Amino acid sequence: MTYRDAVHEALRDALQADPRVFLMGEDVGRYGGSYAVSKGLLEEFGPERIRDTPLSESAFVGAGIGAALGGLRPIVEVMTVNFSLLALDQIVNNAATLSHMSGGQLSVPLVIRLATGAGRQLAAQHSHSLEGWYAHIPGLRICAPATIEDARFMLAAALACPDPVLLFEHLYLYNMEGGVPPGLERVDLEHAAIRRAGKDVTLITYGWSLYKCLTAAEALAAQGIEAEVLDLRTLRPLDDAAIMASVRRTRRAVIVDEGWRSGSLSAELTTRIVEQAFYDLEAPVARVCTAEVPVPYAKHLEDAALPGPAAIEAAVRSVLARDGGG
Amino acid sequence: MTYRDAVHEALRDALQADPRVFLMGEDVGRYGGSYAVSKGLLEEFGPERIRDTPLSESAFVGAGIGAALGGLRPIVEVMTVNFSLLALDQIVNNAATLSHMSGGQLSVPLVIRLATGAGRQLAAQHSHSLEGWYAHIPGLRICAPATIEDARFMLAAALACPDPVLLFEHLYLYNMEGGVPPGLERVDLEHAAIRRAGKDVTLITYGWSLYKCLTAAEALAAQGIEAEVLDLRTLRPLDDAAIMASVRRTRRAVIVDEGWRSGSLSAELTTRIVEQAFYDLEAPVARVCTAEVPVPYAKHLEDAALPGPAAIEAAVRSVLARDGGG
Amino acid sequence: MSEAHEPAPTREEGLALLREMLRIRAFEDRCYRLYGEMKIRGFLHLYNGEEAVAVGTMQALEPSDAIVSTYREHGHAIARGIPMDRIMAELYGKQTGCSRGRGGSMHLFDASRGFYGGNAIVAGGLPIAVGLALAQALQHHRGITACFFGDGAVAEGEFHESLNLAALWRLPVLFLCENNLYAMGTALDRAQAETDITTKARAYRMEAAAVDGMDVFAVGAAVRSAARRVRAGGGPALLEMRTYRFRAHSMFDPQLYRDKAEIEAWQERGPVITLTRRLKALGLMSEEDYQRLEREAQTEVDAAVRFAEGSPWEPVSELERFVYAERAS
Amino acid sequence: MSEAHEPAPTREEGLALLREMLRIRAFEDRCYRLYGEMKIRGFLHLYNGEEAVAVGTMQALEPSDAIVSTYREHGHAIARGIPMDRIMAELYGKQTGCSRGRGGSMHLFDASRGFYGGNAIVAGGLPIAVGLALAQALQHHRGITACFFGDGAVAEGEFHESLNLAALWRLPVLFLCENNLYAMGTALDRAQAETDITTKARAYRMEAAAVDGMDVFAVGAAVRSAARRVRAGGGPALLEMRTYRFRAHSMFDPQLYRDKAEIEAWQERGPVITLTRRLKALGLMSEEDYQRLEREAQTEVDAAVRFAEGSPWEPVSELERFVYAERAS
Ligand SMILES: Cc1ncc(C[n+]2csc(CCOP(=O)(O)OP(=O)(O)O)c2C)c(N)n1
Ligand SMILES: Cc1ncc(C[n+]2csc(CCOP(=O)(O)OP(=O)(O)O)c2C)c(N)n1
Ligand SMILES: [Mg+2]
Ligand SMILES: [Mg+2]
Repeated sequence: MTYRDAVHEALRDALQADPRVFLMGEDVGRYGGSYAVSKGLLEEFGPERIRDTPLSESAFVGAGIGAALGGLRPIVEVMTVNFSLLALDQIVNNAATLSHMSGGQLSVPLVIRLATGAGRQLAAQHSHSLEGWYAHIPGLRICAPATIEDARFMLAAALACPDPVLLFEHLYLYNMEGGVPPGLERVDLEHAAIRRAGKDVTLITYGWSLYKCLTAAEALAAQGIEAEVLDLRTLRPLDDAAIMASVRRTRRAVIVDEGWRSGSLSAELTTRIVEQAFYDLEAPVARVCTAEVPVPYAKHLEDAALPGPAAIEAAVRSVLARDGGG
Repeated sequence: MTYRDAVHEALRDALQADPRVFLMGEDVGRYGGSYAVSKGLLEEFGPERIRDTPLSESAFVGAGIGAALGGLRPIVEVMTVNFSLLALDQIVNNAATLSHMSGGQLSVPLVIRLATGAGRQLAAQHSHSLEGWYAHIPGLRICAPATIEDARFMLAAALACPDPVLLFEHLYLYNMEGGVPPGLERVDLEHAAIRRAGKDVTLITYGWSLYKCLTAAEALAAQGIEAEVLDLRTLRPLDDAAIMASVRRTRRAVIVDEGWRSGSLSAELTTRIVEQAFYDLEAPVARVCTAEVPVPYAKHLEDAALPGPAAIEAAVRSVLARDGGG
Repeated sequence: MSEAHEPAPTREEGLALLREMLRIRAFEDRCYRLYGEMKIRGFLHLYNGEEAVAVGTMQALEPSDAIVSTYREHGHAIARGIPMDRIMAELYGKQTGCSRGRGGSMHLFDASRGFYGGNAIVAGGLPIAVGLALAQALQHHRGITACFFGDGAVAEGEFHESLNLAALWRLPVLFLCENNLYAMGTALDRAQAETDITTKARAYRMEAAAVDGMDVFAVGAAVRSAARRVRAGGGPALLEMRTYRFRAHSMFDPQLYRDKAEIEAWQERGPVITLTRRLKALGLMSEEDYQRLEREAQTEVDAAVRFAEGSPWEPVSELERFVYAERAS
Repeated sequence: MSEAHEPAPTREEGLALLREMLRIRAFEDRCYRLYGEMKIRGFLHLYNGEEAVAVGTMQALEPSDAIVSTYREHGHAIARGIPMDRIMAELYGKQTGCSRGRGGSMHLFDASRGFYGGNAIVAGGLPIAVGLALAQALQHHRGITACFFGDGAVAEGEFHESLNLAALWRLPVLFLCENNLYAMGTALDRAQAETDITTKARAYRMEAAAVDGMDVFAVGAAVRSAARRVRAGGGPALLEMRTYRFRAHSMFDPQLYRDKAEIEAWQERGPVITLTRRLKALGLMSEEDYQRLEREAQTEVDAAVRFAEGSPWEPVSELERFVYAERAS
């Protein structure tokens, strides 16, 4: 099963399980989804529940908010995070505020799915990694399913949540093959997950960068360095307990985040570690992020802009080299 | 002279000095500007150069980009940062990318002025402090004039800059009275400024929070604690040299930022300090930010949500109390 | 789409409509004073002059309908039946306010009455209205969604996207444009190349009509007729309510952009004064009746102020409550 | 607004137009192959079928005009005169590319030719075009701004805001809607309640006309006539170019949403084939002429590929260059 299949199955399950659920977005129906995730769903569930929308991001995201207020459980697909900028007013000023601003009378059980990330030479306007940026907004829940199991089951958890949940699917993941551990039938939105145990340093990451970290961790293991790899899964609210527990164990942290370095999630993570585990650190926290450039088209430039396993390894080694001063 | 007067004078100067300069935005003309900043300019410069726009944030911000490409020097007023969300696609996908994406053929000498901030009981949709959020975007320059002199002269510096510059004017500042130091005729966009010297702790801040910091610093001085107050002035790119120089001197930092705590500029600042001055710190960096709630209307709730001098003092004392562990 | 005027009102109908308009007028005038006394803070956008739109509309809608409103929504909220004391308490920022003090003047909510809030982002409510109507349609509800917005909102992209989406999907939305000729200080003809808003609606193949928004009967008739068709599945409709605001845009507006004479001419056509004259002329109402209605409205407002004054503040410990929902979905 | 067809072309004119269309066709077909060979990556949106729009438009515009384009802009760029080798090098991501390798297929730029770029956000170019036209108007330039966008863009809020702003301020923008009936897999009638795009333009009091976008003469005549009025200060205009894309939306599109038969019917009306037939029927072109034009186009494309292949990469050390501008403003 690919990640794509897993999201597809998650959608089917959700549509079958609850008549209030429907999927809406650009080309989710006849086209089959721009990443082919929803292929076949139109035939199975019909055009009322698999709704192709015009190119009107603000209106159909806002309509998702309204439909959620009206008792439905919309899944809105914004083709990619890049286009979500056009819907940001609806997301920030309405989805994120209505519960609080109405004194708890309303809630917005809306799920927004967005493809995210760079690496496919799509250039500056189509390569944003803004999930960490979205995580700044109170009232939203921000999730990044990185594994087949999360692709398979996070959607159900998001739909069961009364708050607006944004699911960021990195476009590099769709073709990834894998399986779901036998017996696993649900996941939560609350907890980070250790995807590789280690004692020397914690690599904190999410999304597609998880695999870059795992690759780096293998290479480091060959050099005798055991990296723990923590998959955040949910970027807002952050699972501070899991983060601190790991960092207290390894006493060193490297954050790997595809956002532009300045003001990325890596900054919030570093800061929380400093606030909560300063005296446990053996070295300053390091981070590996995207260079501060609009992501360029040419492959060699794009590669140079994005975090990669080599940069992760180097960051780990530098953190270990600075040991003992903390 | 009030801050409002200073911005007004800056606009007049700019319009007089360069025929390519014009001002455009909602109600900048007949209404006189929603914060009365541009009152009288329509009469002086006429409707070609003081252009009232329809409520079309995306179009008129984008038109500002196009006009800048076409050889003009537009000053676009987005009435408040809250409405800029509707123009975010233009700002992030066009203004910030065109120079790089065109391989340096184009530049976007556009100035966008936005009122920002909370504190006037305007509730969740009208109280955003998103300047730190904007500072995540490469290609933009983000400035926050906090003093009368910066209100008076930053606009000229922004207009002289070939890049898109966003000037965030905190709505609490407009009525502030003050003067410009005699002989001062220009300011830069590059350097942070020490607004109060001190040796025990550095308060790093910008905008309206500067005055909260100065108030707290006075109170702390009465207790024998000498706080240095650093006004960032420009939030992107950050003046790392000035920040580290001050922190290395005082060995302690408290960041005061009206953004929501998680993912605010305070996180980036903390992280840079950890990255660049970890071994100089006597205590973890502390931060005082806005609570993670859509800003509520009621005064007592709003006050509780926003950073205030008391919280700043408390943060300073806690940082000093933890001395020696760094 | 406009219909012949309905038959002359009965005394009962006439007085009921006037009563509602006077309640709003009295409420708004008190708000004006309370703002001066700093009891109400933040932005305050008063509805004086536009009462016929809210009252005519609400009496033509049904309790199961959904309402989406703007930041100039006191009149909508009162006419919809949200108790005045809850609204006033909200303007005081009290715990008993209809948004528990978190919303203030621009964000009145009452889920039990299908009142989905004041929205302070111009045109920000339109997509939400489309979604509420989608929920009504998919769930085969009887209700429709009425969405208020100003003439200023017509220039926003969200207007365009929402009208198209509602028309394309034939959703039960009634778009109600309160055209008071100004968006803050910007006159409609300085904001729109085409100032006839019904023309715009027709470019989405949407039925549309202009209505005298100063005439509560005309408003009621137009809304009833349009709502009937929308409810029957005829797709969305737009009504352009031609009206005028008597007061400044907000409490910070020196009104440099319009003449006193213009304001006075419109006040002469005001919804309260014209209905009063008409009912008297028809012999349906005496001056005494009128005085009584005014007194009753004042009494209600007095009580609302007392309620607000006497209500507790939300404890600061509750600040972060409701950022995320408490009940399961 | 449409005009009587201009007189029959001369041989010279006819061959020149066909040559341009063949250049684009040859370029696009080569891109298709090069994508398969992984020489070109990222998104690639080919222009086959729409060549008459670019060619007819560009020959009717002037060098001082500004062009704003989309992500399907190879044809616009070639017809505007950007050297094919610079474009091909860009698709290769080379330093010699017209955007120095940073833009790729969706972001071709040539400031010296007033080509303000491919824009990959649907409708994202429209506000920029309004601003360029504002600059032209305020500086009393002779130039106008031509802005391409697809039928899909019409649903976006930016379309609405931009058309209104241009019409309100009577700016010299020529809006060129390339209506190829689909936005990715979404047919126009599934995206728009009103599918006649000229009707929409008129709702902003803007002149508008529909044009047979498969007929390069019709396109040229319509653009010349509209541009003349726009240039003379008559305010903006919109042309709806009715056309069709022969290939998939991008290289990832299995085209589940349309029939082969539909594609074939449109191919039969294709701009290259119909002009070829017409010129032959008029006795203005021989089969040999045609073969020669095709050969020349292939030769030019071959040379462009060689240029791209032989060009250097931008050094990685230059990655951060141009994020901020180098020259003073
Ligand atoms: C998107 C957005 N831009 C700007 C504003 C500031 N603003 C508040 S009300 C207003 C005028 C709106 O006019 P209109 O829609 O006609 O409503 P009216 O106030 O006349 O009832 C403006 C510009 C806003 N609230 N939202
Ligand atoms: C704002 C935005 N939403 C979605 C997309 C994804 N997308 C790219 S092209 C396209 C279809 C556009 O169709 P149209 O405007 O008709 O142009 P065409 O491709 O037919 O030339 C879509 C949905 C995008 N690039 N930008
Ligand atoms: Mg108005
Ligand atoms: Mg199309």
